[in-house]
Amino acid sequence: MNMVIAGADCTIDELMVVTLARQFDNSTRAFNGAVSFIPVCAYLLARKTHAPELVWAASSIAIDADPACLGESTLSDSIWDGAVMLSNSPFDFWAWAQGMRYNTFAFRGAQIDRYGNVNNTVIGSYDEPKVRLPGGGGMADLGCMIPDIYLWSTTHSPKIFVEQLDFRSGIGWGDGGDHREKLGLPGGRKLCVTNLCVMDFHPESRAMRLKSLHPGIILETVRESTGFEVLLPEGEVPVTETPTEEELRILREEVDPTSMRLREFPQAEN
Amino acid sequence: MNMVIAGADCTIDELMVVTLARQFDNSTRAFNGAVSFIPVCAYLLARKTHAPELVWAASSIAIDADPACLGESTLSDSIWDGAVMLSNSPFDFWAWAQGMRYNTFAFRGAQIDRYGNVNNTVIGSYDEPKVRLPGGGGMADLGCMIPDIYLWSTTHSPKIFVEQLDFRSGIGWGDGGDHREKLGLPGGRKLCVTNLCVMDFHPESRAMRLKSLHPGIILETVRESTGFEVLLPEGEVPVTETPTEEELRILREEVDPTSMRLREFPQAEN
Amino acid sequence: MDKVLKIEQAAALVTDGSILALGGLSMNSSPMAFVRELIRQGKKNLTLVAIVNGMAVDWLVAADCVRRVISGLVSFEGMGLAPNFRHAVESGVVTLEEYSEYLLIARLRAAATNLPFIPTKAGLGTDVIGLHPETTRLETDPVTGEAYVACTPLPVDVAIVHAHAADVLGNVRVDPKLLWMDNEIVNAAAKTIVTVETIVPHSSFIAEPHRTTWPRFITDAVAEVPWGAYPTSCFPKYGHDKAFFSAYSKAARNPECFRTFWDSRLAGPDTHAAFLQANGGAATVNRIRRPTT
Amino acid sequence: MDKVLKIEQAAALVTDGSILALGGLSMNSSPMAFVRELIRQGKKNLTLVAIVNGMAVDWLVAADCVRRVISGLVSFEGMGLAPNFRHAVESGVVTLEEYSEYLLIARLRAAATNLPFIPTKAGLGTDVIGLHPETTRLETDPVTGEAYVACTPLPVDVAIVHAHAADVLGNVRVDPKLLWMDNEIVNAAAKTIVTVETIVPHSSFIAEPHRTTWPRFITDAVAEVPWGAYPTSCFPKYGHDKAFFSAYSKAARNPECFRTFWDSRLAGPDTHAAFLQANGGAATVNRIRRPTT
Repeated sequence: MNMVIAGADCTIDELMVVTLARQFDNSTRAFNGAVSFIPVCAYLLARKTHAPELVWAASSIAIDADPACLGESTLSDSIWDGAVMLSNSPFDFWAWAQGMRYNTFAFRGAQIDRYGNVNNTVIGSYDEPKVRLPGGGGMADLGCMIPDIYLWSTTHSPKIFVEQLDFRSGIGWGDGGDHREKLGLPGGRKLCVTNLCVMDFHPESRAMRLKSLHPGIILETVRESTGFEVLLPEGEVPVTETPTEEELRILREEVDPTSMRLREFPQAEN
Repeated sequence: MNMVIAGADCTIDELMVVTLARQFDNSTRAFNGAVSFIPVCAYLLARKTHAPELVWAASSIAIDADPACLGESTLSDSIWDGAVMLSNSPFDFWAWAQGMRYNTFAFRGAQIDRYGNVNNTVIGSYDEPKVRLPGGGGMADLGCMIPDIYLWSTTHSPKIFVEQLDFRSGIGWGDGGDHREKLGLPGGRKLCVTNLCVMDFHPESRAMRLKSLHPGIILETVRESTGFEVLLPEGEVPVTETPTEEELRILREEVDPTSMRLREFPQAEN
Repeated sequence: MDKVLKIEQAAALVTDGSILALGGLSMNSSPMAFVRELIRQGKKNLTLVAIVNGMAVDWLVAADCVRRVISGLVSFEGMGLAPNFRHAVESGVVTLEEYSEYLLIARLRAAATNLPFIPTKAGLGTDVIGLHPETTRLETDPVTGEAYVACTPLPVDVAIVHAHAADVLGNVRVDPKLLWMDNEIVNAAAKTIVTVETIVPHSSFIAEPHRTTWPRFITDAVAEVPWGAYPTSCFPKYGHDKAFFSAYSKAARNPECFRTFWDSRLAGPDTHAAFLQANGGAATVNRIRRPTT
Repeated sequence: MDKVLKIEQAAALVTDGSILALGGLSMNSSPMAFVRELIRQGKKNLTLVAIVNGMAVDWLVAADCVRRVISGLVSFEGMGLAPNFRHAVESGVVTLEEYSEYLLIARLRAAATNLPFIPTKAGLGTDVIGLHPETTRLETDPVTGEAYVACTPLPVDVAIVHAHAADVLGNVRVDPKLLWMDNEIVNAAAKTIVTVETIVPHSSFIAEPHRTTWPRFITDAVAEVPWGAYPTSCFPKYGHDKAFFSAYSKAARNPECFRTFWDSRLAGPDTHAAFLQANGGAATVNRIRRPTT
């Protein structure tokens, strides 16, 4: 289990879930891919608190699923209980993704750059990789189709937040500025939530910008943990708002009582 | 009811159905559209005689349907009984048509030209039509996708078999010769069965060519009933082979006991 | 959010001049009760998208609700031409923007998937693609040299479809499954209104989630109208009413007869139930009801 | 025509050097029994098309059956990388032709529909489309100026999918419905071989024709293999076997351990039943079986 954050009465996984959940509202129509416990918890939490009409398609398949607890894979039927529709992957899902009937998705990445572009393909050169990663899967697709995309990382480090991706598997704000617009792509990255802080994107340059520091985290730590220069907001950097008791209760008791979300944190490996 | 053909012990509708049915074999994978009693009877008859593995999708939907008798529409559920699959129109059907999983279809047309092109759109000019016909529907599509297409007409006349279509709703052999090939289209028209004769297409010019005359029909009648010059086969023109007793029995008793196929003949209107 | 409306309220969502796509195919599953309500509300200048249709288009044209029809085929199949549609196009009162069936599907898919075009070989070598060279553009693949038709997006303001069951949230089931091309218009449409044979409890969707056709976020409004596709069919519950089609076609041969038919049996009755009653009521329902197997 | 074969006979239809597309997605519904039989028959130089996969690709690569993998993602999800696949690609023993998920779907659809390409916006602005500029070609729509990716056909020799039920004619039902992308590979393939949990009477298809997934003319051969997707899942009958994935990953860390694991628990057993037995038999089956609701 993650350490309790001083002054917040919650652990970092809980803070991340709650922070993400507060981004969503009744117009959110989300789905999830593999190993996505943090966003899955956030969708469920939002639905059980302030956004009862939020749409979540478990594994991109099981719409309005309401599992009693999460299973060990977010891409399997272990989270489909209570669904109102089992939708077809190629026809329903891809038509709705392209038509922006789904509008919200969340990505992790082995590498993330300042514009929120992501790499999950190779570390090192493509032809002679140091590590052959799983591959981008739908990253290249969904980054071009879904308008509201969130990033998260449970291990904010210079190895992940890099100056230059080894491979761009999925587009965020591309080369920054109006690059997405020029390509005719909708929306763009909204927010990046890590174990240290919350970052948004500068409205013009589209470069990552610190939005708030998690309780107890200092700016220097974020700087040292990030391979590129993080923009700062005007004025003092706020502290990330902490969860309410009610949010924590629902997350712990109703959304993820078996704490599957901890699987995304290194110390939780078993 | 149609008049019995002298020396054939059958009526013209029966001769047409049987002639068409004999074109099909176990590799035939067919479907049908609206007002297609003659080909529907032919598919069923072929399946019940020499081609038990023939595939027929009733209304393009109900695969391997085995109705006890035909209904009044060939584009409705009245002919779907006994189907092994109800397939989806846009996803299943159009994917299979484009992929040539279906290989056989049959067209009528308000006008047909020497290359087997068809018109079901307008009589007269397009912008100020004499008669606004229903429209081509899938004619323009299927003519480009399905390799083996048959034509039929229950009223062989110069109004239907015309020198020049008022509108080309569906392509047969196009402008003749290698026109289809140049367009990258598979197959082409195979045969045209009318109430007077059977015609195929010259292997090079792709113009319509008399193949056989129905019993009692003379060449002059076909010539007078056709708005373009019909090519003749080498040697004497054969007489269309007449149905066997078994074929007639199965057609009359099992395929279409209520004689819905007569709806395609003018005298059967009610 | 409860999305259930009375059919009068649902029809009121359609504004004059809209691009309206009608579900169903030929004599099957058209949203006829909704169409009748549009007529009663006197809608004007509609553009109809109807891939393969007949009676619904003919009604709306007869009621002078329509400026333009985008379609691949309008007829009563073996029962003849759609009389009002035919005359309105012949006389130029209504503009027909004509495609083939698949060219229309491709245009709808381009709209549904935010693409500049969808390619197809449909229509090559025919006069159909020449009718609208800007929306069905003849192109050549630069690598293979193959000809294709680039079909541009056909956006739809409102799709109207008839289905079997919905819950109050707008989850919809076509029973036993979707056969026709309603998905194509729904995916291309900004709004979707669904009429259903019956509203069922939400729990029945959770019990059989694999049978749901459209989830609530596709649906903008739901109206319950039993026998709502009449006089077209609603497989497997009922077939189309051949007697209605015949009587309608016969009446259309004479303007006076048609006016009487229209008032007494079509546009006059003030509810769908009254409309059914005016067309034979229980006897008609029993005639068209399919045997349950 | 009776299309039922023993799995050994069905696997024998796959010739060395074929382009083979594998059904399922990630840890769901892969035709694992069939894959195991391919390994036992020592197939060589296969090209695998696997949109999103893990264990099936890793087995075939480990057995040296594979020359090329065409895929969007190969992993064991949260359980880590697919070890043999990773090493084979890193060392260059296997060529990876990599696309994104939708670029692959678009290439398969181009093959399935005989089109020179299918357009998409997927991949724009990424390094993925630059990997294969001939098969995912960057283009500009001449009218709107919009960028798109033209995905060329990806033909498949044989598609292998696992389903729930078939009759002897080759009609197939995925129960309760097809969720994954198997239709994409089946439509693109010259031949389709289906393994099923059970062969059922033809009459059961006639009784529920709306539940049929593929008709007989899509299917070239059917083999009955209960638990044939093990160790991947076959919803709703059973889940994937996490214990197998863990043990496999652990064994793969050491060549000797892996050889032992391979011989005793994977390629050694001479039937699928023996393979199940070697991996816990009834206890395993009871663990992965989903509760019926």
